[in-house]
Amino acid sequence: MSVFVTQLFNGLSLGSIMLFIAIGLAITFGLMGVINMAHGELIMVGAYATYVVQQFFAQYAPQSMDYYYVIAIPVSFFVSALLGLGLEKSLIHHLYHRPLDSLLATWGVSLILQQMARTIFGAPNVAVLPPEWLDGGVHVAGMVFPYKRLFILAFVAVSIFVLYMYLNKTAAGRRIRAVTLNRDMAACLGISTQKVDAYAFAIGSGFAGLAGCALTLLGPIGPTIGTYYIVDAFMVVILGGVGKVIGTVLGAFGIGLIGTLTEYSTSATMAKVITFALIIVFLQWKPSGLVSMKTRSLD
Amino acid sequence: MKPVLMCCSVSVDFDGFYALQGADLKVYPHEVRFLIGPNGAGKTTLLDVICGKTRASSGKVLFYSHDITDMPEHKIVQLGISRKFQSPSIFHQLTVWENMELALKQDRGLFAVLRAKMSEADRDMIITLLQRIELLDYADQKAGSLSHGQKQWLEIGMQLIQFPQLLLLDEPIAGMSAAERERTGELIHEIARDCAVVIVEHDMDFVRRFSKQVTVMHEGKVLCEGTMEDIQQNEKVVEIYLGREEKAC
Amino acid sequence: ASSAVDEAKEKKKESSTSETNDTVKVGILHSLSGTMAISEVSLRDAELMAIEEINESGGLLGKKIEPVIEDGASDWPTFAEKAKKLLQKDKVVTIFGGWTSASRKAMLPVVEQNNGLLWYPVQYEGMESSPNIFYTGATTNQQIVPAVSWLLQNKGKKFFLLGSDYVFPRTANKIIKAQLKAEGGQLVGEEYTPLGHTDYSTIISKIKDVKPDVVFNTLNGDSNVAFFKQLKDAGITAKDLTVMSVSIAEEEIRGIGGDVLAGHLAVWNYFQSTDTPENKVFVEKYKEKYGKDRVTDDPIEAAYFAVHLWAEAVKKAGSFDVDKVKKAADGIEYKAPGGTVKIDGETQHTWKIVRIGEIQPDGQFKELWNSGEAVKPDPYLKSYPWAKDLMN
Amino acid sequence: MLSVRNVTAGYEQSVVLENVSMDVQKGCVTAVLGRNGVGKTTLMKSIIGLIKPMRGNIEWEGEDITSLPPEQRVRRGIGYVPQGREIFPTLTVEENLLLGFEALPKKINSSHVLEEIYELFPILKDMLHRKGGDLSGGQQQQLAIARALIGQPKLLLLDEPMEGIQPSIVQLIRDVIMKIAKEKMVGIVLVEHSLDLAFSCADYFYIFDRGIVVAQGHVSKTSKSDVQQFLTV
Amino acid sequence: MIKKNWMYWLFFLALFLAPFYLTEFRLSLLGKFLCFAMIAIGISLIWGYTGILSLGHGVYFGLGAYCMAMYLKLEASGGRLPDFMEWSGVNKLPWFWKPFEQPVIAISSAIIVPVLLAMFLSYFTFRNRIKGVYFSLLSQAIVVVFVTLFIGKQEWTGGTNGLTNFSTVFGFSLSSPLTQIVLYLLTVVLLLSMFLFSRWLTRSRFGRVLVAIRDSENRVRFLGFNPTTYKVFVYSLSAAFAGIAGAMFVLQVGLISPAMMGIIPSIEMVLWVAVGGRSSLIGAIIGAIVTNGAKSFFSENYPDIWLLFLGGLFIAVVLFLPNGLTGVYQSVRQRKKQGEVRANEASSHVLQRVSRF
Ligand SMILES: Nc1ncnc2c1ncn2[C@@H]1O[C@H](COP(=O)(O)OP(=O)(O)OP(=O)(O)O)[C@@H](O)[C@H]1O
Ligand SMILES: Nc1ncnc2c1ncn2[C@@H]1O[C@H](COP(=O)(O)OP(=O)(O)OP(=O)(O)O)[C@@H](O)[C@H]1O
Ligand SMILES: NC(N)=O
Ligand SMILES: [Mg+2]
Ligand SMILES: [Mg+2]
Repeated sequence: MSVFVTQLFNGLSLGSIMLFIAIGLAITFGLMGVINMAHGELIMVGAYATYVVQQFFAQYAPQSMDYYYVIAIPVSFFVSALLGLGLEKSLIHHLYHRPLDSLLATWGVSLILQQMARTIFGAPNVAVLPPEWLDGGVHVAGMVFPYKRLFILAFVAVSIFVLYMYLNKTAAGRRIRAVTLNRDMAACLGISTQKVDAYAFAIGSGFAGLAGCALTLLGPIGPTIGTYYIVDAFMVVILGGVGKVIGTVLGAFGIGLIGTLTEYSTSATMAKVITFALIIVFLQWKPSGLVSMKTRSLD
Repeated sequence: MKPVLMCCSVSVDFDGFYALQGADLKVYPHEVRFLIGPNGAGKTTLLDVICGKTRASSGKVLFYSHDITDMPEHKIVQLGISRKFQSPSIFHQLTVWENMELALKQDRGLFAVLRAKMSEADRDMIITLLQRIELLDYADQKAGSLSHGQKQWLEIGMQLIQFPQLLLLDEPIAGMSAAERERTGELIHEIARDCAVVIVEHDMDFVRRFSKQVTVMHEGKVLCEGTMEDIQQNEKVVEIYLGREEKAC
Repeated sequence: ASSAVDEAKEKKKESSTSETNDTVKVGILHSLSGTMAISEVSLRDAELMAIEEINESGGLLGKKIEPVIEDGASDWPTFAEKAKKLLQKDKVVTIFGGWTSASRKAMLPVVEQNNGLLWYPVQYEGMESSPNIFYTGATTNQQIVPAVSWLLQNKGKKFFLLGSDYVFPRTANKIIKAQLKAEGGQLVGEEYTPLGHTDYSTIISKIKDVKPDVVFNTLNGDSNVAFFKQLKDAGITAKDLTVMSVSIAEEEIRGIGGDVLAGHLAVWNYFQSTDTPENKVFVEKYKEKYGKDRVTDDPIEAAYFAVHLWAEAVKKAGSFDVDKVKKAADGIEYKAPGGTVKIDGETQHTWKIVRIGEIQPDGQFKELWNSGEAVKPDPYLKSYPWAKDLMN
Repeated sequence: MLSVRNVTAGYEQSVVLENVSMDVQKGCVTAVLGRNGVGKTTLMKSIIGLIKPMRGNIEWEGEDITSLPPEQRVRRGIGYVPQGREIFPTLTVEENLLLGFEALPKKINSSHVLEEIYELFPILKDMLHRKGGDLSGGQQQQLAIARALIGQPKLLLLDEPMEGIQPSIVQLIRDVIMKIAKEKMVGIVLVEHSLDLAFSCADYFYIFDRGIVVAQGHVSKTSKSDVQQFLTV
Repeated sequence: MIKKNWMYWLFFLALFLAPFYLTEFRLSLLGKFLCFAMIAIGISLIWGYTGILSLGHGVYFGLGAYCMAMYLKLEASGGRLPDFMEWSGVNKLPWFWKPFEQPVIAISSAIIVPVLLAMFLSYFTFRNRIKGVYFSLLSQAIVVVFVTLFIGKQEWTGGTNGLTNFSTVFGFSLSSPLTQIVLYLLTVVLLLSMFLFSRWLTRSRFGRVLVAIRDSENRVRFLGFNPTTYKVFVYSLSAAFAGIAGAMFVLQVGLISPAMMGIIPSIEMVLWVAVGGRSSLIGAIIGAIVTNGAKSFFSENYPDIWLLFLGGLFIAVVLFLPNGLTGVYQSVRQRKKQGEVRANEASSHVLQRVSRF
């Protein structure tokens, strides 16, 4: 029983991480259609931003060291968002009518960002020490639920909620969806497409930054961490169904639960194989993901 | 006479919304059948079901003696049912000529196409048809750069060159100017010498001019059938569809 | 085509060898980009420092050493390509390079076919002894085998083996299992995770289930960060469970955080804290050159002294010629920062002292045990009876 | 209020409009006639700003708007119903309609405006939560017109607005067009193939052939048959 | 026609003559790039012409390579168990390794195995109408499955190390320059045949069906073609090319490991084609050579920061050469043609006469 509960929790926890790394992509790729291969590097930037904030506190405010993380959250969002904004303005902006080219260009961006991280912070990993108030966990009947994982679950839940409301219940969200569906027509209704594109991409990038900040609690921070998460992030979005935030949530937790449950009874390697094989089989059955957005138009 | 096409109480359910609720339709050889009805009556959906784009949730579609209700789209086309869509659907990246070439009546299997060569007869055929749809000058242009009306014509041309046995036309003259409408109407009747045609159209002048039998659809069902004169007298049709002015004409 | 061959040969002769009158080229081939860069960049730094030292003291055989640096890019065919380039195009007299076993395996046929020389500075899984490679990292009997014995004596019998899914951990664990059987240990679990795996919650659950005395950790690279962070979150500290690692050195600790690792163990041949006069100088120099916050560790040291060992061999041979250097290398000794090392001519491995250390919160090791004197390398574990059946 | 001055425009590979001039008056319905492919849609796109003219300029209420992007023109009071509807297929009907408000500076009385629209097109009210792309052709066309009307434009560009609409609603829309032109003093440019229809509601007309204006005049002073000659080959 | 094509022939002639003017090392690099070019042709066929973006061609390349490598490994082991099996605790050659003692079987499997996998996967995937990015990412999932399995099954595949350390092929020493030159020339011949075959395909009616599928698969269906058959065929063909490329790669580079069938190489394959110009076969070849050449060049000369250059190259191509390298050539030609047309138009420009009523 406790094994099952623990694994369920582990699955949810893994799902929440999956969701975190995929939220930003759900916007930039799912909604905007940009195959953003630099998404992982935007996560990396968020993680390094967290590291820098920590170093800053260690240097100038060691007495309030414990609260560096509170500052790091918005900082990592804005640093990545700003970078995303710059990217959109200088590069992506030219590519909306050539979606596949964004693959090539953002791949180039990811190479450059990796190398820049290596040049600025050095090739080896850097350490971010999680704040002390996140140490430990809730003990229930011999099981431990680490605060960090609970925190990430809550963090991602809030993020998703905010994002969902923003996209579906506000005029700004509606504008984003309209522009991504038909740029010309949106302009003909009085929407400033350039502005909308820019802030949508910035928001997506910002969420990647947040993911980076969250990941510092659990994993490594180095120039190549983006490469670990990029495939998973795309899988989550695809499995959920492109363009639907709800789908992304389901996809993330689906992958998380399947991953941990199979890993417990097999091995990490087999779990990975089975999870991905299941994704392939699943898509045969639902060719456009869990939550699809089909319309009757011919294509 | 045996009907070419028979739809027997076809229903289509889109997540609880019934776009068709038991529609029946019989089309006979060499017939030009007009399908009219209010927006949303289910005309396009009915054509979709016939050509396999949408699957009927109940009912049956027979083409001669073939049950085509669940047949894959390309097989239905190979049987001889050809469809023009409501918005022009041609291959934008191919030239006008290449669009016609693909539409040629031919064995459409992989290996046949690998070996395919353009015969003199095929070439002449395409030229004749292009002339007829006034696109010969545009033969080497990408179809994507045609105007709306020209795309409509090209698509009609692509149906003709297939020599279908049943031709489904969804608003073929939308966006055409008066002269072209006239020509289209004549063309359709010429075609009808070899095949049956089902046309959806909202232009009453056109319907009046070229129709014999008209079927009126409403809320997913066939409301009535008859000549245009009969139908114009039907109060219900006037109310839901024609409006007062059209009746007056 | 045969004339083309002649011509190609002709060209090979024509293009001047790398030995000009006053310089001699050596190749440095590590991953400067990609996932392995986190470890390998420091090796390049150490090797460059050694070369500089030699050049400052007048060079070798009257010539300055000119390093040619290439990026293996964490990609094995690239290692093969660059090794070929170094040997054929640059005509380097030797190469220092590699980290992962896969990169070594990729370079091996290249150096053998071109009769080149490769110095490989990282601990590895043994079972190899190429005539064209010198191994300055530990083989299994200089790291894993003594660590297992020590653990059995000091920590307990129940072992949980955790490793990355590739050749080094799998081979290492095979050896460990044989040794456990022979020395009375007990295997309670064995798990492998793909390289770059970052979620260890399930594995930690499994560890909790079987309650081992020791986790023998052969994870490589970034996975360690995730494993240790998450182990701590799950409420397991070094007091509850000892983790013995073979791929975590000072450099890796820096990227995980000493606090997270404090109390856990690692086995190496060298620690930055190793107390020898040579090491004092070495660490000081390294920090001065590359930054105060940099650390030294075992592979860095092995890369560093590899250059010096080669230089000694060249001096002894009086030539840069590969065959002559190889012959001269047998028995060469060097006072390395971690103690005197010596080349074993038969296997071309290095005699090294084995050390077990406990990680301190400041990221340094406290040595708990050492082998006293240098251990003779035995890549095929021929001197261990229990290892006889290992190969089949 | 709108004047197109000597505009030459086209696509990457081809020039479609050559030296076209045209004026649109407040409260007038201006019909644009011509056979297929003569450049009517291209003209509309140039006015709304989707195509940048190669030469010539476009003035709106005395201001040169030639280099403004579409959204700026829309916010200055130009509304557009494109040929082919261009509904946002995965947005609901309601969301499609709400996007009509983007043209306005602030949402004033949005519910009141919407009520008016629903009165005009009752079918839309029934389908508020259906996806725009699932509507039938005629329903989409009505949605597109409604969406443009919500923006309360001072100039309305209609590119074959009656395509695919059932006769009774065609009559209704025609009446609406005439009503808003006369009552709200909106200028309307109507591209239409049916001469009857165009002449039944337009005040002024332009006839195009191969990218140039070949005829123009007041509807009231012209007989249909005179015009007909330009439309047949 | 000849005038238009002389550049192709010159290009291939230059490739044939490369052994005369390149050093042994450069020649081996070029040989490797030409293997990549074979993959690129296949990707151009499916992506450029048919609109199927596969991010998983590393798998087909890898399978072809492994089939060849198994033979080479067995030959190098001279009847003994391959070394990695020994230290992985295998004591008998697994049954599926046995057939690879026969060169004929090994060579034919290098084509058949990738093709069978491609056919199997693509048949279901395309029949179920998985399209666009869904297909792209599904192909990536396949890569993950295969790479993870190949790494995990170390005792059968050599794990991360892959298969390496070969000595001879059909008894000829792999390291001898003569063998290398023969292998190189064989690569050029194969590449040329693939190029000519693909060119013939794309210029025939078959090619037009492919473009039509790219344009709109559903419309193709309503013209009576079954797109699934066409897509499966062209996809499997590209898998065959990749498999052959893998076999030739192993022969020349002497190494195959799972890393080379992974996600990153698979994406890189697409990038080569994009750089060269995706709907041009010769562009694909040039893209593969140029991109890899640039990679080698930059990393040899700037080992520390070569990624900046490579990244910059990709961005520059996208921003300034939307149709890739060959796009430049094409657009220059087109502009020339258009200039002529426009001049004609201008001269026949009629005076405008507006009738006013
Ligand atoms: N995929 C779908 N999902 C939901 N509703 C749909 C779908 N397809 C069609 N409908 C609805 O079914 C009804 C019938 O549509 P259909 O397109 O057949 O009408 P139509 O008779 O062709 O109308 P029009 O004359 O306007 O083209 C419409 O109300 C439409 O909104
Ligand atoms: N995107 C495009 N690229 C290139 N040429 C185009 C493009 N769209 C239209 N054309 C060309 O421009 C010319 C005019 O097209 P336009 O759409 O303006 O005609 P139209 O008068 O609106 O015709 P219709 O009544 O058929 O809608 C046509 O000859 C067409 O071939
Ligand atoms: N040799 C190693 N550590 O891979
Ligand atoms: Mg319809
Ligand atoms: Mg038009």
